[in-house]
Amino acid sequence: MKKNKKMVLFVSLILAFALVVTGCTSKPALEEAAGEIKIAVVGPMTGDSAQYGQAFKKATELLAKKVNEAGGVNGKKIKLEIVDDKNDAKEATNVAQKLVSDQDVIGVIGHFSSTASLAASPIYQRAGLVELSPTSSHPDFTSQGTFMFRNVNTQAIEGPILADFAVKDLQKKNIAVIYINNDWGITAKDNFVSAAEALGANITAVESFIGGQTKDFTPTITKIKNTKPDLLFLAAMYSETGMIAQQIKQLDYDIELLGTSSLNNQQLIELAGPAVEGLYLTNNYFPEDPSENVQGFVQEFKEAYGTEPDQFAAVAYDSLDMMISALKVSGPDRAKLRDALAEIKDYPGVTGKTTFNENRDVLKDMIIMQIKDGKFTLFKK
Amino acid sequence: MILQQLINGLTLGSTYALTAVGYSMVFGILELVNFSHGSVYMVGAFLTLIFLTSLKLNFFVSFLLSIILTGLLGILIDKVSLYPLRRKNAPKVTALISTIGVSIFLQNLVMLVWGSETKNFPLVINPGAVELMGVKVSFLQMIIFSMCLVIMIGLNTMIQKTRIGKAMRATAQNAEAAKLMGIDINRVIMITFFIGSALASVAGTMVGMYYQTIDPYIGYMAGLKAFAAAVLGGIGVLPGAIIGGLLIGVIETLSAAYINSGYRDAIAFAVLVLMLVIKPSGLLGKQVSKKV
Amino acid sequence: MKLLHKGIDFYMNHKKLLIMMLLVPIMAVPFFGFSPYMMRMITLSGIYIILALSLNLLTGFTGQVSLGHAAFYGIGAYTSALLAIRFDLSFVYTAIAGGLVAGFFGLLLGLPTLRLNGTYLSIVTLGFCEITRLVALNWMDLTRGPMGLTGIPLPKVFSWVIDKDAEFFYLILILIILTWVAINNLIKSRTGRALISIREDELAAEAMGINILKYKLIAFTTAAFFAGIAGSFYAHYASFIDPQSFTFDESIQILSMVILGGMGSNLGAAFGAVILVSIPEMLRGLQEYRMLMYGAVLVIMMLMRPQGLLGNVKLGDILNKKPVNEEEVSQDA
Amino acid sequence: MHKLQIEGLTKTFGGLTAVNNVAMHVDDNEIVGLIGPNGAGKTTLFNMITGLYTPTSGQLLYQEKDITGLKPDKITDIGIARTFQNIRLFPMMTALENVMIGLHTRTHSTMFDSILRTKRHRTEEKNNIQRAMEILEMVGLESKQDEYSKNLPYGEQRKLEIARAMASNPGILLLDEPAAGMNENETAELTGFIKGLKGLGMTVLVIEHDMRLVMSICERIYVLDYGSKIAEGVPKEIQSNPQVIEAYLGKGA
Repeated sequence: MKKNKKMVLFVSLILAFALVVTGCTSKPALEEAAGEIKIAVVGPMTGDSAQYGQAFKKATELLAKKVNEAGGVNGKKIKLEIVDDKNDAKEATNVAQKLVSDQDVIGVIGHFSSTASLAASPIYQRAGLVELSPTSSHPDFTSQGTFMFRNVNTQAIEGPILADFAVKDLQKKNIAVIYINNDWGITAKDNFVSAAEALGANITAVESFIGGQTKDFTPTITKIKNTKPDLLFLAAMYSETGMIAQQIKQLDYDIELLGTSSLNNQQLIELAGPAVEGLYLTNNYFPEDPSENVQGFVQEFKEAYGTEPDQFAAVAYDSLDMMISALKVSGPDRAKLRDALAEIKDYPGVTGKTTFNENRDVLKDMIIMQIKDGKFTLFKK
Repeated sequence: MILQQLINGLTLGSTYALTAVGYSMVFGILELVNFSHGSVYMVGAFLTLIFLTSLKLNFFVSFLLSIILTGLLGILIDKVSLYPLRRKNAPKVTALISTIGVSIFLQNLVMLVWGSETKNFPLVINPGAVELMGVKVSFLQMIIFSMCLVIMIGLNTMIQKTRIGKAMRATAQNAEAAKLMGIDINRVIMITFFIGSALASVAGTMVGMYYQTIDPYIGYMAGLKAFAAAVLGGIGVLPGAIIGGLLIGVIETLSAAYINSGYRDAIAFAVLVLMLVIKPSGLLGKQVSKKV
Repeated sequence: MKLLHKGIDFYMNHKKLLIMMLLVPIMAVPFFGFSPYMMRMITLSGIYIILALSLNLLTGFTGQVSLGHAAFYGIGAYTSALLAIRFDLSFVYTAIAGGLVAGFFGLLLGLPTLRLNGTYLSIVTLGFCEITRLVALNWMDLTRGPMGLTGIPLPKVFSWVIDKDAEFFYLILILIILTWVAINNLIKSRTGRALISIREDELAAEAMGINILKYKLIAFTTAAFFAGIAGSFYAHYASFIDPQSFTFDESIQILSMVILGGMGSNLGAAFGAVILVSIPEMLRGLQEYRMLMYGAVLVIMMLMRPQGLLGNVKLGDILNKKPVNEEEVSQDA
Repeated sequence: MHKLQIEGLTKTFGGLTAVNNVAMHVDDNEIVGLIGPNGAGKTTLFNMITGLYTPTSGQLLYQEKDITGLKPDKITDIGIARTFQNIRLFPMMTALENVMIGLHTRTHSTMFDSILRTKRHRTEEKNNIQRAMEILEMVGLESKQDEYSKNLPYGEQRKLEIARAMASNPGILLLDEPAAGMNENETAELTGFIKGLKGLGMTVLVIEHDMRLVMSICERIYVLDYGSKIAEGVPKEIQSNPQVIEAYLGKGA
């Protein structure tokens, strides 16, 4: 009999737990009457990419608070729903289904990786809900449907800029490549390699690694060293770039490094310090930019969280701000929001002037930066 | 290049071996596949780092504190998530799932407390290097490698010679009989967990220092590889864990260097599977004959 | 009390009828007005029910702990996705092909198992799972690697294209029933008894004339076959698959379902699947605390019922007709 | 022709010789005993006959067919079934299911028959249950058919193990210390039961320490000591054989 009691206890515990949790999550729906506009911010809040999702969260919450304090959008408050997709395709589709089912959700900022964004896109498209990804640069993403927007240059744009800089400005002829084996890394590598080869560069080695899994890069570096390149192009996130740079140094190898805008993060310098000294990267957001909106954003962010906002925070901030300015025109209506968003021209964001083209892609000006004396410094506009 | 790659492989292998030794020991005594070991390893590395950077303690003090705290964490994990199951005589897979739960919990706890971004692990030991026949070998590599050997020999001596070691062996062979002989099984298990986890902290710290970076997810692959290394060498056999670790490290490095860097883990696992098919109880494991 | 006894007797005597009656409300699920999100969760649970049922055959009934079930799930998914994309085949064929290819790999993985036991078997299945994922990740020409396969067509059952939530629901329901009946029939037969006897005492089973290799291979192949079918459904349902969906974590998830439900209980495996699909969804509101809670819940569940929800419990036993002694519920897997 | 014939059978483990050049035979419908002090190699001999161990050298013939080195399941199929010294039932299977496992080699429905519930499966299953119940009745366990075997008392577990072995309809039944752990009443009952098996036309080879049981049921007895055969003969001869007495009681007794 004692056992039965335990079983009953167990089942009721689960039920109670479920109730509490569902109770928690459904509460906001009750407040709906107050005239709120619900926008979902989706990204990896847990898992090995959680720092990027957290950047989304911090930046958008900061902006929502500011907008609400200033009276909201046409008198309505912005209500953010922060959702975790673990940067996993399956979770992303679950989240998308959940969000499209909630009629109060007017727009979605997310997802983080192209994989997640791509997986979720058919669901948003079918439901007619805007999916504005601050970071998905896979060329196929926005061609999934008319409700897909992105606020980042595709690799088709960034790759040639980088190749041009490497071959023409730095005068490098022999280039090796290390890329992260995900959809972003592959497109970044492909675009860079084809542009560089077209400019007459010789690609000496192309090596991949698996994000979150590979921690030891010594065999790859040793192999590359043997092909004698004079520049190493890294299509990687800042954390792995830090590791690669450290290990290059440890192997006593001296080579110039070039990376993408994904490296624009103070963390990289904290992580690898002298090992990334001299690294070149493209960028469209520069915290030291003296312009008013950038400094305003950086100040607010520092006050709220005590750290400098990185590329991911900046681009998420811009994305939400663009959505809000579109909402001012369209009102809380999913389809109208899409149309208003598509109309946005020359929006003055902290990540540069932004216009959506007919494919709902953006073309942002890119600058070249270099890490010098432990700081990101402007190298070429 | 092959020599340099071998050195790379041996170093990578010794990081696996370092983790695998503790793993193998816990398994040897409890016959428990402890999936939380990887997370404990990660926690160990984080603790050292936090003492070192946030509390600005001396490296050796930080290291020692981390070893002790991580050891205690091991005991806590056992008391909370495994002891109740042992008492109920639950099937072993239940314990396996329980340790997976602990692993997920620890990983996310660390992420919540210290953030999920990759962190710099300062280089406290001067990383000089010597050059032999055109191959660079850093002192750090040598320290890691000798650490492996010292720990293995130390543990082996302890298990063979000391009283607690004998109690451990008795428990490993037959817990019931050991209990009847007056051995305090729970104490033995507690000490086993303490040592195993403390070693995980040593491994985590050394590996963190070698790569100069750590993040809350380093335990995942390290745990799997340590598991693989321990099994390859013959689980429960300490020298086996070292050989298994080194072998996996070298195979992985050579596959990355000469075959395809994308397939490096796949090849390492394929070799593991193949070796187990040929020698089912691991390289140094004893073939257990059927008891009738 | 007496009434309860009678109730249980009634259940035991009319089990089939009652299960049929239970099917009626389940059949009516699409008419309950659930949101598309709920329907998605229900359908996903359905996929995991098939996965848990199939792993239960291998782990729960035959006692072979596999950490690589996601590999078969993935192989099934990739096989049918490729067949559907390249040859536009009907779901009937892609599902069978997915099952057969997965079954073939199950057979291959099963071969070394005669010589391997316990932990050694687990690490081989784990290795197999990792190898499968890494091949899917690197074999760009076939799988498009990390880009995944997009645009997998909706499932067609002959000329009927399935595109509504309700239709997906009925399709997965049919697959669950087929899997359940097949596995249940298999278990309650000469073959099934042989499988269980291997779990109970491999040596005694061999001495009683059971060809261990043959029956382990049957278990591996059948389990892989049904996992492949689940993968096939998932590919068509999600219309996008990538190697990240079939990781070692996924294997662990499926194994947890079987253990949580209670090894060797089909109903338990189904419950385990539903619970472990629902919990992360219910916890979604916790944002970054979600996985922390999930880990804790996993441990608590194991501690509270080490033998699983329905493990080693026959409904007739519940009213201490035949008390199952907790101390005795030890069978090493 | 002997039913089971063993010639020069030897098994060594490392440097240790567990069974040394043993020759023996069992004839049809005979009850033969195998005795010897602990560690004499009796169970090792059983393990070789049933295929669990491969002999280091020597030959095993069953009905003049060479069965040396065959796999255990093959040997059961051919007609040799056994019980274990330390009962090895299937604990989480019912008594009936345990006996039905014994029927495994005598039935033939495949996994497809089971999944599709073909006629072959259904008729075979019906016959199986009937046959298994008959066997349970023979050992007096018919009322315990639905009990998990682990919940049965010790004596009944022993009986169930014999029933399971009998279910495979063996040409020869090997019993490894069937009376171990039984009280006097149970042993007496067992003695009667084994005698009854002879009446059913069965052939039995039994290892047993209970001398009273051995002497009362066995027609012939083999004695092993330190792996070697030291005596054979009818019970009377064995009882008076000085070598046997020495082996059991030690030198100088």
